[in-house]
Amino acid sequence: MDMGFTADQHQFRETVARFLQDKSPPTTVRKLMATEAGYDTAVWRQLTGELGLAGTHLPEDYGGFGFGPVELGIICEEMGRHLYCGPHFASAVMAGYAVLLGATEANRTQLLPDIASGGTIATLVLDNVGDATRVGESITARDDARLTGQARIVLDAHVANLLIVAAATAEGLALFTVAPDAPGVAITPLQGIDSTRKLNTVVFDDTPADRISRTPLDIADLWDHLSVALAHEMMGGAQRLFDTTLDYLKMRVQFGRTIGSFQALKHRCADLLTELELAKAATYAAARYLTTGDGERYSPHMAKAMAGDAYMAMARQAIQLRGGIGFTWEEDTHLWFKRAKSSEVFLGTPDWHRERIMQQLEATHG
Amino acid sequence: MDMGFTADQHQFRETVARFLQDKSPPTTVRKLMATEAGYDTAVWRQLTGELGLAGTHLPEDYGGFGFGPVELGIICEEMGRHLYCGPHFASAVMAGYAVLLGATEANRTQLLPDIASGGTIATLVLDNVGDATRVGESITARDDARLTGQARIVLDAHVANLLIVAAATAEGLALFTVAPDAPGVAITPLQGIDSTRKLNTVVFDDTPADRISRTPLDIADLWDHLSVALAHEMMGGAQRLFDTTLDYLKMRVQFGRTIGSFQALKHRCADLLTELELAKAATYAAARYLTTGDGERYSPHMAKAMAGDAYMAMARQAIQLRGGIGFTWEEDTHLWFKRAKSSEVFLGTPDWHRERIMQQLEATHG
Amino acid sequence: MAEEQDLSTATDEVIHETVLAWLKDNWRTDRPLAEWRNILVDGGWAAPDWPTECYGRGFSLAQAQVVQRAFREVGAVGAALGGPGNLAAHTILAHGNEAQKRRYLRPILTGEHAWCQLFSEPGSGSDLAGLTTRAKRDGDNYIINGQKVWNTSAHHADFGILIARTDWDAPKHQGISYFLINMRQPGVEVRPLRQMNGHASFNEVFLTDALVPVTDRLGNEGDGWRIASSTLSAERQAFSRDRGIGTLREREGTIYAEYAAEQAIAQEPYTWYPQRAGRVDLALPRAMATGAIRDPVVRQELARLLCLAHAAEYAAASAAATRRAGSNTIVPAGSIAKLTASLIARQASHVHTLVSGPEAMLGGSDGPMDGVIAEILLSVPAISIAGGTDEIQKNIISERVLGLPKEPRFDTGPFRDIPRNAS
Amino acid sequence: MAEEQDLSTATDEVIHETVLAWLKDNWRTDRPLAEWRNILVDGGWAAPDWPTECYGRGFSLAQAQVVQRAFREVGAVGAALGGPGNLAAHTILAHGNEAQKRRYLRPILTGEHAWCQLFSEPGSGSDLAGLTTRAKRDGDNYIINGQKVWNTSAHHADFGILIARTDWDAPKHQGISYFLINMRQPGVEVRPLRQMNGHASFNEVFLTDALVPVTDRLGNEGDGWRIASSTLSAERQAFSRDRGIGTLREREGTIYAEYAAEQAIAQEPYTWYPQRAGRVDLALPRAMATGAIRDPVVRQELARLLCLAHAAEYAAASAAATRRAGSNTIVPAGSIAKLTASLIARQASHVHTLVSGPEAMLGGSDGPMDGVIAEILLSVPAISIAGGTDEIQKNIISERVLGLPKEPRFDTGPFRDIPRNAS
Repeated sequence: MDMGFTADQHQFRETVARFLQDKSPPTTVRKLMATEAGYDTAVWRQLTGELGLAGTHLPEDYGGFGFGPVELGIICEEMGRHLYCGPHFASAVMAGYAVLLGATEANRTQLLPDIASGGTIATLVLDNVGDATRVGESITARDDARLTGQARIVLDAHVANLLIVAAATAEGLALFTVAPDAPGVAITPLQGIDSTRKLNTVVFDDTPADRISRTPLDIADLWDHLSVALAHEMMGGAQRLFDTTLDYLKMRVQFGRTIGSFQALKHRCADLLTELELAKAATYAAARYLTTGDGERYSPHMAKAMAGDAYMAMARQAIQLRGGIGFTWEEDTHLWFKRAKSSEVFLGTPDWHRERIMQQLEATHG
Repeated sequence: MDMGFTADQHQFRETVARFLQDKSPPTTVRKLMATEAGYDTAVWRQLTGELGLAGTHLPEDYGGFGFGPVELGIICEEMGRHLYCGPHFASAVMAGYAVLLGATEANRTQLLPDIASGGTIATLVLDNVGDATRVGESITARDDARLTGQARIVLDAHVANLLIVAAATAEGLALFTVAPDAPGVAITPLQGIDSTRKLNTVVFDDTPADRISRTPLDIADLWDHLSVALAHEMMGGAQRLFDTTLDYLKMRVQFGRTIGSFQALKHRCADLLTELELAKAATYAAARYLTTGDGERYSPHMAKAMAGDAYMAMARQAIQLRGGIGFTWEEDTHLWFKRAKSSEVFLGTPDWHRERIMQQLEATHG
Repeated sequence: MAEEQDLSTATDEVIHETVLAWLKDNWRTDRPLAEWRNILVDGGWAAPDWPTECYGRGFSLAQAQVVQRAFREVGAVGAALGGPGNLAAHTILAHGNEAQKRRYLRPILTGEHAWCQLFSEPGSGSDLAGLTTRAKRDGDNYIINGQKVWNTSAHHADFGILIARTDWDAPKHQGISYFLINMRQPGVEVRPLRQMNGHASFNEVFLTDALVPVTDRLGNEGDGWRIASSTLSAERQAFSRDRGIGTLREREGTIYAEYAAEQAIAQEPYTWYPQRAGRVDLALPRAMATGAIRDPVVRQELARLLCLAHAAEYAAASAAATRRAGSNTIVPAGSIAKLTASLIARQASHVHTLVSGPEAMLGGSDGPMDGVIAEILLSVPAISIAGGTDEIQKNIISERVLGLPKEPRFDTGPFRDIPRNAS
Repeated sequence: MAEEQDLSTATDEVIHETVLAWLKDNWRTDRPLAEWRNILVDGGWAAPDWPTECYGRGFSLAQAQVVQRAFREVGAVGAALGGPGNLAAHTILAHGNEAQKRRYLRPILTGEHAWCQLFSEPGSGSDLAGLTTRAKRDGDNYIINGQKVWNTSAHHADFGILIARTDWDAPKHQGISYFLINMRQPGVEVRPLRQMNGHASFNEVFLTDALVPVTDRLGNEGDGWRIASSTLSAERQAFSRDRGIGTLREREGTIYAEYAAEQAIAQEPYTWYPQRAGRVDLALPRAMATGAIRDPVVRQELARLLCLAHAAEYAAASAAATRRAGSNTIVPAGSIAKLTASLIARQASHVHTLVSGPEAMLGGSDGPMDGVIAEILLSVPAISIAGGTDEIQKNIISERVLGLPKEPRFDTGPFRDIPRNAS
C-alpha cells in the first residue's frame, strides 16, 4: 500500500491552504461565528466556483472533478486547520456522499451537479448522529411520500435549500429529498458549544418527500465515508493546535527561559506528536481504503476513533500548555477546543467506533 | 470518619516492619523463592508465635488478638513491602477469614485457634480466584460430604495441613474442611510468574469433606475482606518500589547530573506519588469500612481496583526509571513487578472490581 | 468587649454560651446590614481569631469555629470576610504598621471596603516573581505603571493588594515591594476578561501613573515577595475551604435581603467553579437517567471517576487526621489534592461526554441540563491551571516533598538582565 | 568476478538473471557451509552493496535486494551477515585502513569470525559517551581496563568492537577511541547476564589488562565517538529490519543443517524479542478462544491495540513512501516508531492480562500458551528501554524534530571533572 501523497495532491493542498489562510483567518472565524447564517456567501461562491471544492470528490458525470476520498480528505484537513465556517461539510460531504452512495442513477444525475457547483446548499438529515445503527428510529416514511419524525442535530439546515433525509420505510432505510419550506417542516437553530458550525433541529410532520434511493440504504458505507472526511478535518485542527502550541512554547519565557526548554513539556510534545502522527496515518489509510479497497475494512472506524482521542488530547494540552491565557476568550485556542469536543461525539464517540471495529472483526473471523 | 492511625497502630507497624526487615531481606526472599516449600518454618514459628501475626485479626474468643482489618492491613502492608515468603496470606488471611466469616460457631471454635497460633497451616480453596460470582462452578458437594472438582489456583496448598473449600451444594455455596491427604485429593504445584508466592492446582475426586458453614456462604463479604487485605499488601509493595526508585534517581548520574534532576522524571514521580496516595487512602478507608461499617459499601472494590492499577503503574516505572539494570534478574525490582502483575489479576482485575462497584451502586440507587 | 473576661482560655461550651447570649441581646433581622456589622466589630465577634488589639479575641481557629457554629444556629450574619478582603486583612495583620491596621481592617470587617488582589501579570503567570509592573518613588508617593491580570472582583473593588518592582538591579525576588492601592483613581483602569466558557470572572487592570502614598507600602522596600508569600499561603488555605453560598440568603428579613445582595455580587465570579471541578455529583444520576449506565464501557469510566472522587475525600480526611494528631510527617496534601482535583474534573468531563453522546455538542438552554453539562466541558480545562498549574504542583511535590533536585536556575543575578517576555 | 561486466548500472532484470545463472553454476546443497561461503565471497555475491575493492559490487540497497530475492528463490544460503558482525563490517568499511579491511572483512562474510559489541557500561547507559573503560597506550599496545554490559553474543565472539577512553582531560565525547579487540585472550572475561524473564541474552564483559595492538585501533585517538555514532546509526537501521529466522532452516541438505546450527546460535538471544513486542498477533485469537471477546471492556482494549498496531504499520508505510519520494521533509519516523512500539507492547500486555485473568499468574508449561503469555508479560518492560529508552526518544523528538531547546549541559569541560557514577 503506497501511503504517500502525489505531487499533484501536495499542490492541491497548497492551493486550498492558501485560499483558506486568506479567507478564514481567526478574525473572520470570530466574525462569522457570531452571525446567524454562520458563513460568508461570497467566499462560499469562490470556494465552490473558482476552486470547485464542493465537487472535488464527485464523479465528472455528475459535475464533479472525479477525485475521491483522499482529495476530499485534503480539503477537509485544511478546513479543519483553518476552522472554515461554511456549509461544505453539510452540503458537499454529507449530502453529497449520501446522494452519491445512496441515490438512484437518475437522482444522482439530477441532484449532484448543483451540489457539486455549490449552487445548491444541501444537508443530510439523520435522526441519530451518534450511532449509525439507530438511524431511522425517529423519522419514518408513510407511503414512500410523507415523513414524520425529528432529527435532533442537523448541520447547517438553517441555510440549506435542499434536505436529504434518511427515513425508515417498510423495506428499510431510504433517502428522501425534502424542500426546507415544505409543509410540516420546522427548522430550529440550536446553541452549539462550537459556534463555528451551526446546528439545527429539524422536525417533519407529515411532510411531503421524494424517495431518491432504493432500499435499504447502506448506512454503514455512508457513515464510513462521513467519518473519514470528519477525521481529516479533525487532524487538520489538531495539527494547527500542535503548531501554534509549539510556537508558544518557543516564545513564552518564565523563570528566565523559554518554557519549551522544560523537559516535562518537551516530552509531552513528543507524546502529542506521536499520537497525532498515528491518528493521521490511520486517517490517511482510511481514505485510501475507501478509494481502493486496500487495507482494513474497519479502517474508517479506526480513523475516527483515533482522531477523536488525538484531537481532544491535543486540544486539552493546547490550553494547558498556554496556562491562563489559553482559557481566555480572546486567545484562539478555545475555538479549536470546541470543535474538537464537538467532533469527538459527532458521528460516534471513539468508544462507539472501537466497538464497531470489534463487530466487523468478529464478522470476519467468526 | 477518622482516617488516621493511632499511636498503638503506628507502634505495631514498627514492630512488624522491624521483624520483616530482619527476616525477609531480598537475599532471603531470593533463597526461599527457589525452594519447593517457599518459606522458612523457623521464621513462620516466630511470626505466629512471638508476634502472633496469624491471629491479630481474629477474635480473642478464638485464640486471636481481637484486632481487625486495620491491623491486619498493617501486617499485609509490611509483608508486601518486604515480600515476605510464607503462608500468612493463605492461612491467616484467606482460610482464617473464611472460617471466621463463614463457619458455624462450633467450627470457628474448633478451627480458628490453631490457625491463629500458626500451628495449623490452612488455605482456602476457591475454584475461581478471578470472579467471586463464579465460585462453585467447578467444585460441588454431594450429600454434603464428598467433593468433586478442581481449583486451578490455590495459594500454598503444598504446605497446608488443612484445606478450607468453597463448594456448591444444592442450597448454595458452603464451606468444607478437607484433609490434604484425604482420598481423591491431588495437589500439584504450579509455576507462577511470582515465585515468592507458591501456587498449586487442587483436584478433588469424590473426596470426603466436612461442611463447616451454613448455606449459602456470603462469598461477597468474604471476598471483600480478602480483597482489602490483598490491597494492603499491594500498597506495601508499591511504596517499597517508590522508595527504592526515588533513591535510585537521587543516586544515578547520567550526563553529569543525577537523573532525578530531569524534570520529566520528577513529574513522573509526582504522578506516581499521587496515584499511590489515592490508592492507599482508598485501601485504608476500605479497612475502616470493614471494621466500622462507615463509608462506602463498595469501598473494598475501590481499594482493590485502585491498588491494582497503582501497583502495576509503579512496578512498570520502577523498571523503566532504572533502565536496563531494572530488567536484570540480579536487581530486585522484578521480584515486586511479578508480585504486582500476579496481584493485579488475583481476586479480580481492576475492571472486574469496577463493574462490581457499579452493580452495588445500582442495587442502592435502582 | 472591655467588660468581658478573656475567653481565649475558656472551654468551647463557655464560648458557645457566651456568643449565644450576646447574639440574643444584639442580633436583629430588621437592622441595616452596615449597622449590624459595626455592632459585631464593637462586640468583638467579627473576627474572634484576630488579636485582641485588632477587633479580635486571640482565639484559636477551633475556638473561632465554635463562634461560627453559634452564629449559624441563630442564623446571624457574620463579618464581611470573604475573598480578597480576607487575604488583605490577613496580610495587613501580619505585616502592617499600626496606622495601616487602624485605617484598613475595620472597613474590611464591616464590608465598607471591597478589595481585590493585583499580583499576576500577562508576562508572569507560573513565574509570579518575574513581574514587571514598576513602582517608582516620587516624593511621598510611588508612581505605578504596568498591567495586572486574573483580578477577581477588581471591577467593584475600593482597594487592591499590589506587588510591583521597585528595584531592577536586585535579584528578582528581592526587588519587589508590596502596596495597598486605592482603586478609585484615574490611573487605574479595570477591564473584564472573558473566558472560553463565556463567563467574565476576572479582570485585567491597567495601571498608568497610578499613585500610592508611601504610607501605604506594606513593610520595607524589597520585602514584597516575602509578604506576598504570606498572602498566597492564606489563599491556598482558602482554596480548599468551602465557598458555601450561605443558606442565610433564603431567609426573610431586611438584613438578609441586604446580605443576599452583597453575596450575589461577591459570589458572582464563582458560579462556574462547581462546573470547573467536574460536577461529580451529576455523573451517576445522569447516567441512570439517560440509560447510558447500561453501557459497560461507561460503567467502567464512571466507576473510575467515583474511585478517584472517594479516594480524594478519604485522602483529605486522612490528611486532616494527621494534622489533628500534630504529626510532623510531611503530608504533601495540598499539591496532591490539587493534582487530584484535576484528575477528577478531567475524568468527570470524560464521563459527561460519554453519557451525553451527541448532545454534548449542545450548550445553553439547548444543552443537557439546561447548559450545565456544556459548562462543565468548557470549564474543566481551568482546574489544572488556576491557583498554580498542575506542572507547578508537580515541581512542588517532586522538589519539596520528594527531595529531588530543583530545576537549574536561569533567573539569578540582577533582574534587568534576566530574559523575559516582551511586554 | 574479473570476467564479468560492471553490473551496478544494469537493470534489475539483468541483475536477477545474472545471479540466477551464477547460482545455477555454483549453488549445491551438499557443500560444506564454509566452502560455499568462500565461493560466494569470491563470486562477488556475498555483499554486493559493498565496494568493488572489498568483495562487493558497489550495488545500491535496492539492487542488493534484487540479489537477495534471487537467493531466496533458489533457496541459497547467503553470507554470514547478521548482528554484531554486520555492524563491525559496516564500521570497518567506513573507517578502517586497508590492512584492517584485509584482515577482518572476509572472515565476517564467511562466518569464520563471530563478533560482539562492547559499548555500554554499567555506569553509562543512556549517556553512552560517559563511558569510563580505560585504554592506556603501552608501546605497540593499548591496555584495556573496565567493564562493559549488554553484550549480546559476547560469550561466543572472536572479536569485539570496543570504545574506551584514551584521554581523561578532553571533553567527554573527544577522549574516546575505537578498537577491534580479540575476545580470545586472558584479560577478557565474559559472564552471562540474566534478565527478569529468565533469559540470558546478554553478557557482562570484564576487561582486565586486556591488550589491543595499536594496529587494531580504528581511526585516530579521540575519533571513537564519531566512529561509534556510525555503528549506532547502522544498528538503528537494523533494529527496524526483520530478524526473520530464515525459512531455509527447514530444508533438507548438508548445508542447510550447518546453516540451521549457525542460526540457532546466532538467533538464540532473540527468541523472546517477539514477546517483548507484545505479540499483537495472539491478542484476537486468544480473546476469541477464551471467550474474553464477549466482555465489552476487553473489546475496547483490544480495539485500541489493533488501532495502534495498524496505525504504526500505516505510519511506517507512509514514512517509506516519503523516503522513496526523496522528500526532504523531516520525518521523525525512527524515534516515533520506537515510542509507538512501546505503546503497542504495553497495550498488548494489558490485553493479554485481561484476556488471561488469573491464568496470567502462571508461567512455564503451566501458563497460558505454554508460557508464551507469561513471557510477554515479563518481557514487555524491556521494549521501552532497549535501543534507547523512551525518554531518550522523547528528547530526540522534541529537540531534533520539534526544535525545542536542548537540556542544559552539566557535562562540559574535561571529562575527569564531570560528576559520574561511582564504579
